Amino acid sequence: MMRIENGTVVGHDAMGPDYRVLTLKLPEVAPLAKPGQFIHLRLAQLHDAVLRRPFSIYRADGNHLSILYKTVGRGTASMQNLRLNDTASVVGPLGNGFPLDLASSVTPVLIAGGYGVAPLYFLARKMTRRGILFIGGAKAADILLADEFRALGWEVQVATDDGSLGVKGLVTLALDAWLQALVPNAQPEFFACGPNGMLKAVGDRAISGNRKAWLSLDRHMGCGVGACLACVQKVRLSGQETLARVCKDGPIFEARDVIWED
Amino acid sequence: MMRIENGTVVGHDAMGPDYRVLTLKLPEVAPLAKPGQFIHLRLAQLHDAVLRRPFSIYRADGNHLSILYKTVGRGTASMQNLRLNDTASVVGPLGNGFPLDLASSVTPVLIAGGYGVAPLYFLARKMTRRGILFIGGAKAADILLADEFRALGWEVQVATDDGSLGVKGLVTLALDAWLQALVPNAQPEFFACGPNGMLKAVGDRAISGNRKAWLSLDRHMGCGVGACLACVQKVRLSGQETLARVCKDGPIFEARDVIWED
Amino acid sequence: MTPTLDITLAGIRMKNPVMVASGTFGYGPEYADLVDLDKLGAIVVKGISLEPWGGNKTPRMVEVSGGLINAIGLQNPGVAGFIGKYMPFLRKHDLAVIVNIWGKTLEEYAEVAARFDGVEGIHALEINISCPNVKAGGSSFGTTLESTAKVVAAVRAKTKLPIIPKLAPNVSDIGAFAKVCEDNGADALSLINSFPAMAIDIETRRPILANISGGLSGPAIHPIAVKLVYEAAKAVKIPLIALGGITSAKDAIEFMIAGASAVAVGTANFTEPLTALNVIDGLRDYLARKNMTRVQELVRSIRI
Amino acid sequence: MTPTLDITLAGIRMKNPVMVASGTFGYGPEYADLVDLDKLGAIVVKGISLEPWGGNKTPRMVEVSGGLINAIGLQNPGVAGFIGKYMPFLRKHDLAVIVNIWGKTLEEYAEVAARFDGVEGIHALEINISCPNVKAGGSSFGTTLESTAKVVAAVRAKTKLPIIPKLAPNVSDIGAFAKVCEDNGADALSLINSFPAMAIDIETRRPILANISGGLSGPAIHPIAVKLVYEAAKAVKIPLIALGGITSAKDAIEFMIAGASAVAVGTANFTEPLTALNVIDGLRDYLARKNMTRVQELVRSIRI
Ligand SMILES: Cc1cc2nc3c(=O)[nH]c(=O)nc-3n(C[C@H](O)[C@H](O)[C@H](O)COP(=O)(O)OP(=O)(O)OC[C@H]3O[C@@H](n4cnc5c(N)ncnc54)[C@H](O)[C@@H]3O)c2cc1C
Ligand SMILES: Cc1cc2nc3c(=O)[nH]c(=O)nc-3n(C[C@H](O)[C@H](O)[C@H](O)COP(=O)(O)OP(=O)(O)OC[C@H]3O[C@@H](n4cnc5c(N)ncnc54)[C@H](O)[C@@H]3O)c2cc1C
Ligand SMILES: Cc1cc2nc3c(=O)[nH]c(=O)nc-3n(C[C@H](O)[C@H](O)[C@H](O)COP(=O)(O)O)c2cc1C
Ligand SMILES: Cc1cc2nc3c(=O)[nH]c(=O)nc-3n(C[C@H](O)[C@H](O)[C@H](O)COP(=O)(O)O)c2cc1C
Ligand code: FES
Ligand code: FES
Repeated sequence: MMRIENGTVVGHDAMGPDYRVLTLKLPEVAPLAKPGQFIHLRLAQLHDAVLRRPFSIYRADGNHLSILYKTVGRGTASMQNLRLNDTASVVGPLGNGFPLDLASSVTPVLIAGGYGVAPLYFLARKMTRRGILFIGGAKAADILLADEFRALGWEVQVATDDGSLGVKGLVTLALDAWLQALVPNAQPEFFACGPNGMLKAVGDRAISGNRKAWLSLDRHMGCGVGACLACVQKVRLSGQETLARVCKDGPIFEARDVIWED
Repeated sequence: MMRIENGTVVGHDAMGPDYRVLTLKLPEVAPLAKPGQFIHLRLAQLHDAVLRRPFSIYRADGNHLSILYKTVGRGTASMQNLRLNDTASVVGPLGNGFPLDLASSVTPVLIAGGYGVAPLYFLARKMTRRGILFIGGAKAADILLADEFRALGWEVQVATDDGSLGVKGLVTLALDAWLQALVPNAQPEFFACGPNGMLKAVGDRAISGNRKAWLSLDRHMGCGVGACLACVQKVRLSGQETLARVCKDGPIFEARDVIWED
Repeated sequence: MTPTLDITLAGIRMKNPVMVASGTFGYGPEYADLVDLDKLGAIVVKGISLEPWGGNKTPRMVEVSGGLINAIGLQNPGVAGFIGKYMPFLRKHDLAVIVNIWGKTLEEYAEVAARFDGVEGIHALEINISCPNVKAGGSSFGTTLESTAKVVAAVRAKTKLPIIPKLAPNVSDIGAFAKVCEDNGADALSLINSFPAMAIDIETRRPILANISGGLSGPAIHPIAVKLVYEAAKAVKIPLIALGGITSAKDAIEFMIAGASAVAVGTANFTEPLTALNVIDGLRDYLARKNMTRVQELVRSIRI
Repeated sequence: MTPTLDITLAGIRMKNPVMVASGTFGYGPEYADLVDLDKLGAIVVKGISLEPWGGNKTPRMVEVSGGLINAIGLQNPGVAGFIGKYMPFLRKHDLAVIVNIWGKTLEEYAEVAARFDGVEGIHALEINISCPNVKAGGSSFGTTLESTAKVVAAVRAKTKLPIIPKLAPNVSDIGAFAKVCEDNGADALSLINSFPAMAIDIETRRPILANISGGLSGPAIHPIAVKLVYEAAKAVKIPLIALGGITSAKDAIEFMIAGASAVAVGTANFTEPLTALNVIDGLRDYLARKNMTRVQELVRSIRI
């Protein structure tokens, strides 16, 4: 079930130099939100934009829903101008979301790149158990929410491209080291959100280790509700190749189902 | 000489319920401004508008230039959101302006409709002598600056369509009564800014009374600088019919030169 | 008195003249949480071909000033897939169902039409002879008078349903295309489809869309579409369904004044899913304000 | 190293490939207070006819989403008026002067061309066969291959100046029009002119423009123009001058990658008179960033 609703800005704060958290009052949408789902946001400030912008749900508390975003283009730039009491139209919650009912023997392993940590934090808050978060980024300023995860009782390992925080290199480096050291009967299950390269790398490890990996795909979107077929991803469903809609059938796919092309 | 300059908002105040005064710091444009000229304003807020919006210069004091505007459409609506320290691009001053060197025997008679009072106030402030202002509008709230004119020592006569201020009816009613009562050797010269109907009526009176009338025409504009030929008005120049550009050859025309077509 | 909005267009009864455009509203269920389908005049479903079709590679869509370019490539589940998967849902709703059809050959167009003839709950066929995104058929059919005539005649021969050719915008003389459709048995016309267009990534110097080019839709094309509708209305007597950049009742009313009997909302569904409903309300308010009692009074009412 | 921007296009030497488009920059003096003309590659002056011409009634222009519709109707002072009034000014400046010409008949086109042949300070003639706003000639010439060929050949016969037909956008196969111009002696092509378009005042139900319809220009048409330039570049070898909705260096660079050797800024002059200068600076910065030494490296550099 999705809704369309005008949200009122009730919070808009910087998170480090490059990211912001926008909190909207959305009494209809917020209570429906599940980790891994997203909203489709329209900005009155951006008169001439025909497309909404998709953002993962970072928090949903009562009537309030937050997203965590980075300014990359004109839509996100215009979002920066949103002030308290401004409104923005929201369609959501959209997409399938992460599976939440894990077998009790499973250890959740989250892998985040950049703002990909947003839906994973929502996931961690909704999970009854704890696990480990691997978080990567270009530099220290791209490593968000590590302390918040620790506060929830999660282990956190950090990797940055420039070595300014945690290990230097890709986040999969840290992941590989950890996997190597795993006890044989451990049952890690992966949940990843970040750039395609990272998702694919996580998926490869899951498949070769015979584990499950839930990947949150990032695709340019038109409608966001499954109508336009702009966002398709080649997948294998019950053995058959088909085109899934990332917005509706995803954005979360199990690694085995995804057929990566070039 | 015209300039293009980014103006910083240094004032933005309501004048009655329907009008606002926007004051920009324009160190290059403001000192060049003459009464009857206008500026062409671009609003960053209105991304998708390809045309600037023309506004008469209401005041020009040192580095500051003000316009007095009414919200009628999307451009003026977006202007309302301008806050202190915002910027707006200005091209100006544009157009010819009113003649300022009147024979000493001449009595200036200003006739204003709605925001048409803005350039006339600038004119009154720049004239060394005093005269009379006839100001008309739909209702009391459309009668602006009457007290300011009186403070400059001008006589002011008011007409409103609904009779909520001054005489009830068209401003030309008041004008006609005044003209009737004129001493024979009086030499009124008219300066008018307002709706076309009013301009034409003033022009007709001037021509039949063998007086001069300087009319400020209001035309939808493209370039504002004489390049696009969107704003033309049929005029008589040295006996010949021709198309004048309201933005460049005007906006002020002498009544005899204007050829009104339905 | 509340003005009445219901119309009968080419024999199709609709409670109002506002439809949602092919390719922008899926097959019905996609927007059903947000938009009460029973309030719409009609849905035109995404283009259907004989067999399932995969469409183009991604990226398939890019936003540009005042619109978007899409090159979906007509991905669809095929006639049987569509009927099986979506018609049960659509039959439960109170709105006209218009099926947009296409083929890679003349024979395929005819065959698709034949397959839909007599299917319960389908009110008309819209013939897409103008999709800029399928090379094998689509585009080329709609840009010559001869092939336009052939497709329309071929479909006409195979169905008793009302048929509605959807014209390409990139022609010099839309009136001639409208006329050739009318002469070959079209019951109404849809105009227009999106414009061939292209965007290039200046960093990579590659086209942004995998298909190189696509079709421009959205507010950018509205004034061009109004002109085309105005020209087509002068050329034919059959009713016109206008689309292209509608975002508000005002845009729709312009189309109707220019000559359209009905309108369809496309890209604006993405921007604001409630657009079609807003258009219906705005149209009703406008008619009331103008003291018109029936929406038909607006059609072709331009004053020159 | 600073990249070099100078080009020689159809024999016309320009210090950079950025021009201002016909009808949007007057005859030179109008914007001279704001824009240093000596920095522009070329000016294309407002369309000139044999005799002075009054153009259409007002309103002549209306703003729409992402652009404007104009129906100026080619008001101009005629050949003699233009030469007498504006050429002395233009000759004092260091930029190429391209005169946009039009006629109501084939003979008039030829005659205008003849009159400009040998006039000092004129570098080329742009032939407007595509103005949507003059019914007697303009539009119709540019939308059939036959009349396009005739106009180009007629002008070719009368001048030694480089000739640059300006193509209409509302055709199905721009490549064919480009080719027929090339075959009939065109030295370069300009594309594109504005699109036939229309806006209606829903309160009065009358067209907003006195001329009923006009030409759409501005950002709205840019993605369509890019596609047309890309197609024309595949069809001909002569250089292309691209225009349509340029507001930034990015828009210009897209055109050059798609196939244009030069670009012209039109409607954006009204929005932001410094656009052409910004495009020049942005183009230089881009080339430097991409390690290109000459602007020619960009032309037709699309990667498919
Ligand atoms: C399911 C999903 C969840 C997302 N969650 C977040 C999040 O939590 N925080 C966050 O900062 N960003 C998130 N993104 C990316 C976010 O949607 C883009 O950063 C945003 O759309 C950029 O808009 P723009 O106008 O600033 O950029 P522009 O580049 O100007 O946008 C142009 C067009 O491209 C699209 N686009 C550009 N970048 C992306 C991208 N990375 N993914 C999808 N579309 C893109 C825009 O939506 C728009 O249609 C998510 C994307 C998806 C698909
Ligand atoms: C020389 C001159 C001086 C002016 N001085 C003033 C002034 O001092 N105060 C003031 O409030 N207004 C003044 N106007 C009118 C002002 O330009 C319009 O109110 C304004 O352009 C409306 O813009 P919009 O986007 O709000 O309206 P919209 O209706 O959304 O505008 C659409 C288009 O129409 C044009 N337009 C609409 N109304 C007018 C109009 N009355 N005149 C010219 N173009 C119009 C706009 O510029 C725009 O291009 C003046 C006009 C001219 C020509
Ligand atoms: C994503 C997308 C998919 C489309 N698919 C189809 C289609 O399958 N068949 C068709 O005839 N038109 C299709 N169209 C064209 C629209 O129906 C419509 O003609 C066009 O978008 C112009 O209207 P608009 O500006 O309101 O969007 C599609 C348009 C878009 C944006
Ligand atoms: C007000 C106006 C007047 C124009 N006059 C002419 C003209 O006289 N001759 C011509 O060939 N094109 C004329 N054009 C078309 C432009 O030169 C250009 O082809 C078109 O506007 C598209 O470019 P743009 O989107 O950058 O404006 C005119 C355009 C405008 C807006
Ligand atoms: S964005 Fe439209 S189907 Fe996914
Ligand atoms: S507005 Fe362009 S000539 Fe006056």
